[in-house]
Amino acid sequence: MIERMSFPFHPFVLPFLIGMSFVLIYCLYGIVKILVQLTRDERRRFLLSLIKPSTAWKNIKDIFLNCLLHVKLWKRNRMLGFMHSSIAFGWFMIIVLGHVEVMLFLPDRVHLLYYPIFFNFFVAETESTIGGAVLFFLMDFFLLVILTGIVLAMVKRVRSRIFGMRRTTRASFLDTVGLYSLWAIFPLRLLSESFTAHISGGSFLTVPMNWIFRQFLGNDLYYLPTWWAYSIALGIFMAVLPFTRYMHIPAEMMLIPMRNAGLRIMHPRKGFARVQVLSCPGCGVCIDACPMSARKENLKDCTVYLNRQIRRGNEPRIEEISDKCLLCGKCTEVCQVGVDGPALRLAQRSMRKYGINQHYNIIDPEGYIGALGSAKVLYFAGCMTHLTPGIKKSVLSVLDKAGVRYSVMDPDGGLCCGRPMMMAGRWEQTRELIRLNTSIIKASGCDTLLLSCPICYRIFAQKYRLDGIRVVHHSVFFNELSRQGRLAVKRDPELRLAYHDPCELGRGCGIYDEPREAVSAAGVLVEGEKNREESICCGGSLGSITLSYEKRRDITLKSLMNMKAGSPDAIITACPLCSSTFGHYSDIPVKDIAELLDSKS
Amino acid sequence: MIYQGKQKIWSDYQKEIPDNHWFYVRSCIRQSFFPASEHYFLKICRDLLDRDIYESAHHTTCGGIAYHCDTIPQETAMTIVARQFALMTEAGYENLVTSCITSFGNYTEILETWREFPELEARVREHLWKSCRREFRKPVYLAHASDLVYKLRDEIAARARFSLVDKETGEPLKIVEHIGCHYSKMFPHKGVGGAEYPCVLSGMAEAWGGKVIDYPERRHCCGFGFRQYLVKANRGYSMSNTYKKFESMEPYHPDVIITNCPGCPFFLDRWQYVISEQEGKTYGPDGHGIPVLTYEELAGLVLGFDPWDLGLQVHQVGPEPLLDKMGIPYDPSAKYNGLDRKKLMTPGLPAVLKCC
Amino acid sequence: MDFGFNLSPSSAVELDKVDTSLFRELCRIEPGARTCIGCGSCSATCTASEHSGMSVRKLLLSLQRGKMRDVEKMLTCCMLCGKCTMVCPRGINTRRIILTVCRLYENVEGRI
Amino acid sequence: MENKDQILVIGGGVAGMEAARQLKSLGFKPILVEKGPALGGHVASWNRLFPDMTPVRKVLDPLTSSLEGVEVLLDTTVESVSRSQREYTVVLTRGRVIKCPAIIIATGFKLFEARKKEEYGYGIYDRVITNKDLENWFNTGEDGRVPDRPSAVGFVHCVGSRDIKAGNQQCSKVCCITAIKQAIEVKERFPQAEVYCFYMDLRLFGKKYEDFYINAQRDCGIHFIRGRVSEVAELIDGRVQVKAEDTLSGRPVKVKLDLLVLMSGIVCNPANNHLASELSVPLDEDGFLRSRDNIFSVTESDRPGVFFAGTCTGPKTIPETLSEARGAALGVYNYLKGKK
Repeated sequence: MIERMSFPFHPFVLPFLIGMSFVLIYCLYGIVKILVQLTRDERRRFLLSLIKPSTAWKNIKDIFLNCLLHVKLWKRNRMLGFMHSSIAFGWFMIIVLGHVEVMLFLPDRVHLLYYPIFFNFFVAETESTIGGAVLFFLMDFFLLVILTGIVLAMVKRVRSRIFGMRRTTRASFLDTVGLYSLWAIFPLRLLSESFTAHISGGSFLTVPMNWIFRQFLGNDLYYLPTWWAYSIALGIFMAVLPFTRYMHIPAEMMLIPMRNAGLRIMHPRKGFARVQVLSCPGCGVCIDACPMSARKENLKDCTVYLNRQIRRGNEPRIEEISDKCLLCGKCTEVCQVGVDGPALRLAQRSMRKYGINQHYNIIDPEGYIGALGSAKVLYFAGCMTHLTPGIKKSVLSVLDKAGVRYSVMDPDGGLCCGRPMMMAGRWEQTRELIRLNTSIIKASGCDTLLLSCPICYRIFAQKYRLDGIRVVHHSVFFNELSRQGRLAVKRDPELRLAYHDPCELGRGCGIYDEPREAVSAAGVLVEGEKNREESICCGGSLGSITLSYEKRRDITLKSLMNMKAGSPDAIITACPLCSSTFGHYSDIPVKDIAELLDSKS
Repeated sequence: MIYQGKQKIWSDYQKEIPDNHWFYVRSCIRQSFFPASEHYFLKICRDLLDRDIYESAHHTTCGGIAYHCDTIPQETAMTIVARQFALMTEAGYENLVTSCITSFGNYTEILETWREFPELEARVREHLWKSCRREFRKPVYLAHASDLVYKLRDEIAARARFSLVDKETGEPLKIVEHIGCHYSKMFPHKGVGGAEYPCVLSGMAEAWGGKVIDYPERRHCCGFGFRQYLVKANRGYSMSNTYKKFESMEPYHPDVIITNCPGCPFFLDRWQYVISEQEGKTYGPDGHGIPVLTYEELAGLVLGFDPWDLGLQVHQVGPEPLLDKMGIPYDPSAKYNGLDRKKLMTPGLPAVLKCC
Repeated sequence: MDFGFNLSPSSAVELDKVDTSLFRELCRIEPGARTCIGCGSCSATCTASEHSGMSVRKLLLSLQRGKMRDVEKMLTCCMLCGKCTMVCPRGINTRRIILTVCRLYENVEGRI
Repeated sequence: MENKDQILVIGGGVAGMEAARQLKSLGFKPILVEKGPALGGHVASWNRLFPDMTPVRKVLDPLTSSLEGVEVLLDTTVESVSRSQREYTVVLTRGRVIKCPAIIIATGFKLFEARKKEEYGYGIYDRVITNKDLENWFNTGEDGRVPDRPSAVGFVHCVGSRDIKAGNQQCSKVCCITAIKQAIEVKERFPQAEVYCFYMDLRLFGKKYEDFYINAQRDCGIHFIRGRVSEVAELIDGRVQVKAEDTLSGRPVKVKLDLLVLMSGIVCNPANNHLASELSVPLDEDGFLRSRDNIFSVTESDRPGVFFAGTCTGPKTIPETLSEARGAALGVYNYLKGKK
């Protein structure tokens, strides 16, 4: 191997150099800015996590699996996974191999940024070494891998359904520029390397192409422009990257360690929120996943558009998107980057200024405490269960049948768990309600707090500090009673029951198996077409502030359709709100798990 | 405002008022509020128009005030009224004319109640017999004294020396008529012109040359309301009603208010003073109030009686601007003279309300 | 001069004088606010009604009658639980109304 | 002329017209008697009809044209009726005598005379009109009482309906929806005007009526105030001031209006009294003619061969009236078929 140039520079590398430097400086600045925006505590936690071996290892593993191999995408759709990982991993490998080449053959040129990229321009092969052949082969191989990915990407632009996507985002102008420059990079590299293959060497792809080109192209004058073009394509891509969806490439590498460090979104726009927004690749997987997409007018209200509007600073649209969302969490579940759409929206909602701020100090906890018994199980029915007295009655009946002694915390209503206020982004009010309820619960002397509403359950389980009091959802509790034999459930082998995962219980709290087990004890469990993590919101969610009743109808119908995939005799759910929302439109019975178990025991 | 529309309604509510031979019952409170009014009613009817009107020294209150203050039951009021009827029967009259609107309403209500519940009438007859050994016949015609003056309005107009016209401009005076609530609100067909657009006073005003103005709160009570005034804590409420009426009539710049009820002229008159003290507000021109007269006083003025003989000096709001407009001569120095033509004393003047 | 009594203010609401700008703004944002038929379901089911007399029906009416203080008072205990939204026969998005009113009060002078 | 095919239809409103039309197509010879100078009754003085804003012409034109060949006697009333074994002999004004085996009474209703509600000042205040006046204004654009640019317009529901003191206990059935229709129309013509509807109850029972109501509330921003207007007074500038109680907030309300529309209700037609005594058919306490029963035989009287159609038996909507007219015609057919 010898250097072709006496001086290791040629002006054509300038576009790349400029673009690359810009991106590096931009990202560096961005990282510093975000670190500054974090609170002191967060920053400390984040930096410590980077050097802590366990999280550091997890960071590397996650980045490798997610950013390069796109493991989550593979699980979603193999074509989609292959397309993304071929480009990302292939490109990564080409860069790595380029550096290996430089380090192997010209270690003193390692400091030149452009050398690994344009290696074949600067270095000519004079003798065939086994190392060179293997490297050249690998280079051509990964280039081929990338090109396959690019071809797939082009197909996806016209036929997204092949990739399991009904709808994709519409690219902005800069996104298009980025996209086309990205597409151009690799064919141009192929061309450049092919044209110079007879000088610099090549492998199975570049050598035959070189031979073909040389058949009708007489001299070597043409190869310099292609290297220019290759560099320019790279330069453009780098230069526009910060302003396009491709910003997700560097941002995701920040997101993963920050998430692993346990950071939460504290500010609607700054710090971790900023990283989340920038990490959105704009792929649009969330559009199909979003239950609101049942109505065409809502197609632009899913997380990908929220991120886009936040980047553009379009406040009216940010507010509209934030307030419309049902907060079902499905977009986060399907997002391969893991952008937390609901949390991002809650943060936006928390920005609002109100002229009337609720205070609950006039509510006297003593009135509730005085009415409590001494039972160890304390049942909190919650607002929604009070609206579905059938569920409340069944819960109490099951408890009686199982011989569980209990007292009811809110026999006549009047108390809210705080989750609705939290979903409106009103932390101060939420904290007040938590304080109020906590004082009552602690005074009760109970050891178990039983909830029949997932909305309540989620906040009690995740936000309350109850010092050892077990917080349990009735589906889990009743399943235990059934397994322990305290509740004798008669199974009807003819009865087909579809279990609907309430958003707050499933995606919200990760409870999928216990309710299914309980349902199976009473009948034959059938699944909806989408289930568990991917179940579809019933449409009744308190998460949405602006969706009106009539506009939720299509969402409910779509969710119902999903539940009926297995031709069930009844739909079973574990949430009073789901139950009554479905109840308005369903033509088959909709029951709460408590009602089911009560009727079968 | 479509005047023909009103005329159509008036024609629906006409009332038969006999021309002559009346048994007159006085009002309890008018004799102290505006003592000349009843005197001049009798004087005009008897002396000027030559009518037979009889009154008995034995008649008492009708019980209306006590009844409306919830201090006596209706049956008691009925027995009192039955006694008046007995006096009338004993005097050989069958037409009853009352000076007081509340009495008129009370009598009307009682007669209507007896018509619906004859057993009640029988019981009252029994009560009356037991208590004072009297018997009675119900009056054939019941009228309020203003009904009678309405009936005689043209005869009075024919004898009028002055008319309700601004001497300077020749324009008719703008007159607010205020009808006592108990006149026709309970039984619209018992009042001349009904309850919505009564024409008992407006008929007089128009016959004597004035122009009646129709202001939004014309139906509203003067604010007396019996209990509302008599309990001191409620007096603010009583005055607020009057205030509401004045606020409503203010844009029309009325020259005079005429009334046919004992309480109304008193409250419409006196509250103008209280409002002026509390709110600094007066409703007449240049800090004056709006004079409030009874229909008898107005008839007396039109017929040319001396304003001080008619007792206009006992009004809080000075009548002088009205007298000036009508061109009625008066002697300012004689205003506070007694019947013996000697000066009684001069009252202190209010701070805000101008009273000449 | 003190007479021991005073004029009492009229309790009548003059519809053409009441400032309903906040209500109109609310209706611009959530037109459903106009469709209340005063059935009272929201008040009957309200979790906060026993604490602060909260009622979406009264809230909407009070805004139209200029009773701004009443609105403020009843809203102080709302927990946004959404029962009113669930029971409303006209499908009015009451939670949005509540949040919107709370926000619009930012511009109301002299609030508590 | 064969007397047995001749059927007398009394009243030339939509009920009578439809009944005559149906009788004609059933093979009878209807004779339509109308006291006024033209057919169409009250409907003819209207402009558009709820709930689809149908122009009146669209209802009356087909009815009129289908009456071709039917003998129509205008400016004619019934003087006396006598009944022999087989037929009725009806003496009409202008000396005409008709013998017929059956009669359909379609004498309709009378609009409550708004003047009787003295406190509303109809006929006295310059800016108070009735629903009928407003429809006339929609048709002709001529009414001095309707101002050019009103800023506030009020509607008073139940004027003379559900009012024992006005002599009518019954609900007129159509005024609520008519008020809403007219309120929407007024709002369309005067978008700047605030429109207030004062109601006791809103009785919107028919198909699409509730949609109309929601439309009026949400899209037109019409204010519905539950409370009956207690009194109306004229202000110095000629506008009227209306007082009512807003019963939902328990407070008295006042509003100054440029135009007040009184929703005069449907009351019984006094012409029924004469007809009822001539035919010996009884009247109900409300003054309307009494049907055999109020469920199964609404269009039948107690007298053989005498049938009712439309609002002569009580307040009804136009589609109900038309259905009854058809029912009455069919009743005549079945009655005479049975006799043959």
